[in-house]
Amino acid sequence: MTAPANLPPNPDPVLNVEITPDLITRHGLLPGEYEKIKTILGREPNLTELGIFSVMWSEHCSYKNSRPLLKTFPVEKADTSAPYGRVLVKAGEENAGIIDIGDGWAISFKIESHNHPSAVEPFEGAATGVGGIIRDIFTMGARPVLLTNSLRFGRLESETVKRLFRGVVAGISHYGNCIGVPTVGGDVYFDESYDGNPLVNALCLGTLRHDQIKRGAATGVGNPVFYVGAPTGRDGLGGASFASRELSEESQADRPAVQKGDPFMEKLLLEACLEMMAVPGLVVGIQDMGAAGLTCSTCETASRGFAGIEIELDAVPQRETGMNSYEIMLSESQERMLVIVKRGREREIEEIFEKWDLHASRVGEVTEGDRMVVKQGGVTVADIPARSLTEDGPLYHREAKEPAYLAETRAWTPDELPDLNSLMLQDALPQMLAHPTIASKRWVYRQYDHMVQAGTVVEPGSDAAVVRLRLGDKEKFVAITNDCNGRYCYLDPHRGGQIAMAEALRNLACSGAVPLAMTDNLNFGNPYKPEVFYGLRESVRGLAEACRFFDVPVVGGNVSLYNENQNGAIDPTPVVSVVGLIEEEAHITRQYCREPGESLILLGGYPGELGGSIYLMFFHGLKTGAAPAVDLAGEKALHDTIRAAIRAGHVRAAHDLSEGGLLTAVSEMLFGKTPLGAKLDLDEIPEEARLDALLFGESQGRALLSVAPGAADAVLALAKETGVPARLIGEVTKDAELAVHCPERETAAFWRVAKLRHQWETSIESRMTRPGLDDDETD
Amino acid sequence: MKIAVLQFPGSNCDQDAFHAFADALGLPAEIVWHKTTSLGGADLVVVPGGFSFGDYLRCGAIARFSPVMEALREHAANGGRVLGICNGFQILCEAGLLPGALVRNRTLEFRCLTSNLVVEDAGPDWNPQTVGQRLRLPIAHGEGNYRIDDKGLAKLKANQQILFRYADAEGNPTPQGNPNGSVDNIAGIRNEAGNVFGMMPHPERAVERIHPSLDGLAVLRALTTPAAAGASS
Amino acid sequence: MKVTVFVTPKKNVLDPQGAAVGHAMASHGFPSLKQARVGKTIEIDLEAGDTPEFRASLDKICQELLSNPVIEDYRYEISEAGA
Amino acid sequence: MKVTVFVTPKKNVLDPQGAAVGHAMASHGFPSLKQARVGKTIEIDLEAGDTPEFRASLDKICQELLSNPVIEDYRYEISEAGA
Ligand SMILES: Nc1ncnc2c1ncn2[C@@H]1O[C@H](COP(=O)(O)OP(=O)(O)O)[C@@H](O)[C@H]1O
Ligand SMILES: [Mg+2]
Repeated sequence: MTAPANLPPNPDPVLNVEITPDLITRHGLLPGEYEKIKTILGREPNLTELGIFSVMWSEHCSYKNSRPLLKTFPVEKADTSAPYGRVLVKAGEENAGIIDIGDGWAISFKIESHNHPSAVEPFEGAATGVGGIIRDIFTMGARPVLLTNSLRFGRLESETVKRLFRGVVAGISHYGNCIGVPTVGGDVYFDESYDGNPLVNALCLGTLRHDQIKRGAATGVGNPVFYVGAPTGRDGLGGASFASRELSEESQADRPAVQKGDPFMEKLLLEACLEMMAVPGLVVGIQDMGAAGLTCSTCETASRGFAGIEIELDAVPQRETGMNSYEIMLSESQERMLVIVKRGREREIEEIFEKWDLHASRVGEVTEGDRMVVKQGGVTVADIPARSLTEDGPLYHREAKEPAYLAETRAWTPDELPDLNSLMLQDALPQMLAHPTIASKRWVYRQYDHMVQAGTVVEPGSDAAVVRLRLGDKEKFVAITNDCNGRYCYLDPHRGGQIAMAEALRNLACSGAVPLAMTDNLNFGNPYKPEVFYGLRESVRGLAEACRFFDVPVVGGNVSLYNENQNGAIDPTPVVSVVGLIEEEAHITRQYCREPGESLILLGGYPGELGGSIYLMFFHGLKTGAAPAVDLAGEKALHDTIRAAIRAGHVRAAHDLSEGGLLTAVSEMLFGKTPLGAKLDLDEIPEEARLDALLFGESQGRALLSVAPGAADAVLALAKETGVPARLIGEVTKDAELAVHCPERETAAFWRVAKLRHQWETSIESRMTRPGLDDDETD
Repeated sequence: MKIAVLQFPGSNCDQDAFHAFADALGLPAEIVWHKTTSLGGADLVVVPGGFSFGDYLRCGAIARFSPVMEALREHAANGGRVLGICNGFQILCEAGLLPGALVRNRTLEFRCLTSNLVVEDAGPDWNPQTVGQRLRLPIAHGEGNYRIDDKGLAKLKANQQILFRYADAEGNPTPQGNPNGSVDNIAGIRNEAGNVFGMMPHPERAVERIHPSLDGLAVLRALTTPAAAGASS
Repeated sequence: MKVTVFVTPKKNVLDPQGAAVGHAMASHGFPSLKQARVGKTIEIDLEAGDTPEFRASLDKICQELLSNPVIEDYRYEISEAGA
Repeated sequence: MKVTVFVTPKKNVLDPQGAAVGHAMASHGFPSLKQARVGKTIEIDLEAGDTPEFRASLDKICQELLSNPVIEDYRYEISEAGA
């Protein structure tokens, strides 16, 4: 190759090696991609440049295998007449999307995965995941006000799984608690498919005024570029570990593949950045350094600003000595930001950072043209058109193939299985409640400070968390929920995607909220496997359809692929998180029954499906059947009915039916502060229905309302109007017993609620408590 | 009564405390940065919760050397009131303004929940509720396990320095009701002179209708009621 | 010069971390374990001579910052070489 | 027998605690401080002989329980007398 304008030799001789096919492969680049790099540069890249291209064109940054699918998501709200909910910053435009919530205020939120780092080092992996997503939010100018997380682990019987679970929860708790952002919710599932492949998805939401929105764009030639936050070390070079091994005399042992977080540093950075951004006109652009750190932040800001950028690595604060350009550009050290400041106002930012005992280092400036130029000791070590890194990355339409097992699982029927009788039922409920996926997650969330900032209205444990936002002299209430049942997606990724959205919206409706927008985290296996890609494609199709149908725009998200090991890929897990607004404080609704005499109304009827249920898995060891059917219009009617009943003042408690079905849901409604019981009379059940499916099946589109004494008729009438099947199935009692009576099946059972609650509440903590630390609890 | 809420790097309950005093109690309050050396004539100085200096080394160990601590000592020495909440309690213990120390929770895990407390007889200025009555206040800490030697404990009792103790659902200070392993279920204390208060529970998280209880109001009111004559000498 | 400060929980002070480690070790097959206690080390590199004044200031900082005398003891080792 | 295990952050791993302590010491009048790093000690009293098998099991527990090999190094000292 002729190499016009070749760059001078790198100051570090180890970087001046010939780029061999082997090196290219080990950077995860295909031969065709390498050719494209050469065309872009008009010469061979040097090793630093190769590293830069490899991270920017990785799946993580370029979404090369998933972008065509992501483009199918609606990114705007179709209904423009709504008083709030307009998308102010769209998915993909910036580090996080922004949604109008009225009165000049907005929220920014996004979810991000840290699956692979958490598998290697659960504590630090999860902690830095939280740190990373918080930065994505405050870089937009928003003050972070809540965190949630979606976690998936293997079977809790395994010691390895326990170690991962304990480490991940401790890591999240460590980071969130210290930085002072409440962790108000999340979800945790345990399933074999996550053995060895834990998922850790963290979400942050922040608030800001419309006029405080900041962009990650480098504009204004001559404006200085500042580096703020923690110094750069050789953290996270594990992704390019070959380089660590070959390019340094220092031993591999000194090169941690995991990043370590410092929530204290991030708290200072957060406060300093918000203080700086509040000064009018001072900050031109700002971007956090996440994965691909300095590389990503420099080329992305330049690309968004249609400008060039030049930085000098000698000015970059460094924690270690002798770092070369490759290492500095690819380091994933945490708690760092890049800020473009208005020229002539350097002193102002320096003073703010000094107040917080931090340094703001001027590392470069915005330049004319389109090039990202990196120098070290004055020597140019990389010179690349910035937009080629962000816009010209490869794009692949992967092959999809329906997995063979689907034909079999879809065709399955429960006919061979014995149905429940009274005796079996008696044992089944407490066991269901003790299943780790259903059991109380108290062991998890009591380790999270979920009350700091003093705005948590509905604490973890209910269908959705509700947080009061303090907005100047105004208050607003947001509800948030994370959902995704990987088992449904395994059995039918398209339905699974739809269900994830439907369930999230059902949770919001039960809390009294109107949905605003969603963020998703697509966790899948290797996309080069057609069966895996099929799952990804179909899940996204289901999600996108549901988003359109419900008119809930996608404001951002994250894709995590290659979640697999020698035993195969994880179940497709497109985690969704939807945020809703509750217009009046009086409409905030919890899932706990409040007093004897309330009527229990089942909305959505008894479809009686058993496929994909926990019951089937738990009692029969079967992960099979058709995933529950989805009727989007029926769902919408259900949500509207729930909200209407809440607004009319009839509803004391509302709870959606999901994992574990009807009896699980009723039990959970009795686990509030006041000891209560319930009497269920399940007459009029369909003749052909199986009892197991009726009581524990996971048909969608259903919810339970506990309505004020005397309000049952009004609610039934309301449901009749909206066309949602509704039945009065029981009553809340003073006696703390749950009694179920199915006269037509000659089946009856009853349980002490305290016993059920004990099973449910202590299941996870009894597995996780370490000997010698006798557990003592209040509350 | 003027309130100063100190702010250290890593404080994260400073705004909550500010709002509790300013909005819920309607008192004049301001946030005071730790590098300041004056308390601006405050009557009550609040050392808020959080993770001052990241809680590195030991909780509160580094904060006690901040410039503002000199002024705080002087304020306390002159009989001015001081309230340390959570990390603030840890800072006051580290600074020697309160006896004892706070170590890792017995379970080694962070605990966030609404705890039951019983109000102890701690002298004439301490009247958030009738002695023996129960309060429900949030706690959120990893190192709230109060430790003091036997002599010190005897002294706390003799001088009525214990403010509240953790209790079970029935209101008894049992081991089951103890979330962190504190000696004698101690959740809050005051100094011998009666003007410096420290507590692990967060009264500022229990002052609004949306909070788990409103019991924080009684606690904060008790602390902002002018001291009875002689109590703070 | 290198100074290593060792901070350990006082004998009669509860050491929840030590207790947990002890239990975990026992259940890991250290049957004859009598006790485990968890302490801290602070390793400091500095340029200073090992003079009596230096030791006095070191003691001071150990008492005021590096340990909490209410619950902890300290001792230190001074060596010439760096790490 | 008494075993003391010393666990320290790996050389190039971020040690925010050490940095914070160094900062506090410096502002407290340790002007020539170059670096501070914070580690852990685990002191164990047990009844066992210092055999090769014992050392093997000690190494194992150090790697699996007492330290996190991803980010920490360990070493130990064995002495006959109790604390
Ligand atoms: N699954 C998804 N759905 C919608 N948008 C997505 C998804 N995954 C990523 N995005 C968007 O693509 C952009 C780039 O994402 P990402 O690389 O994760 O951001 P960051 O650089 O902050 O880590 C973001 O705006 C993100 O919201
Ligand atoms: Mg980002």
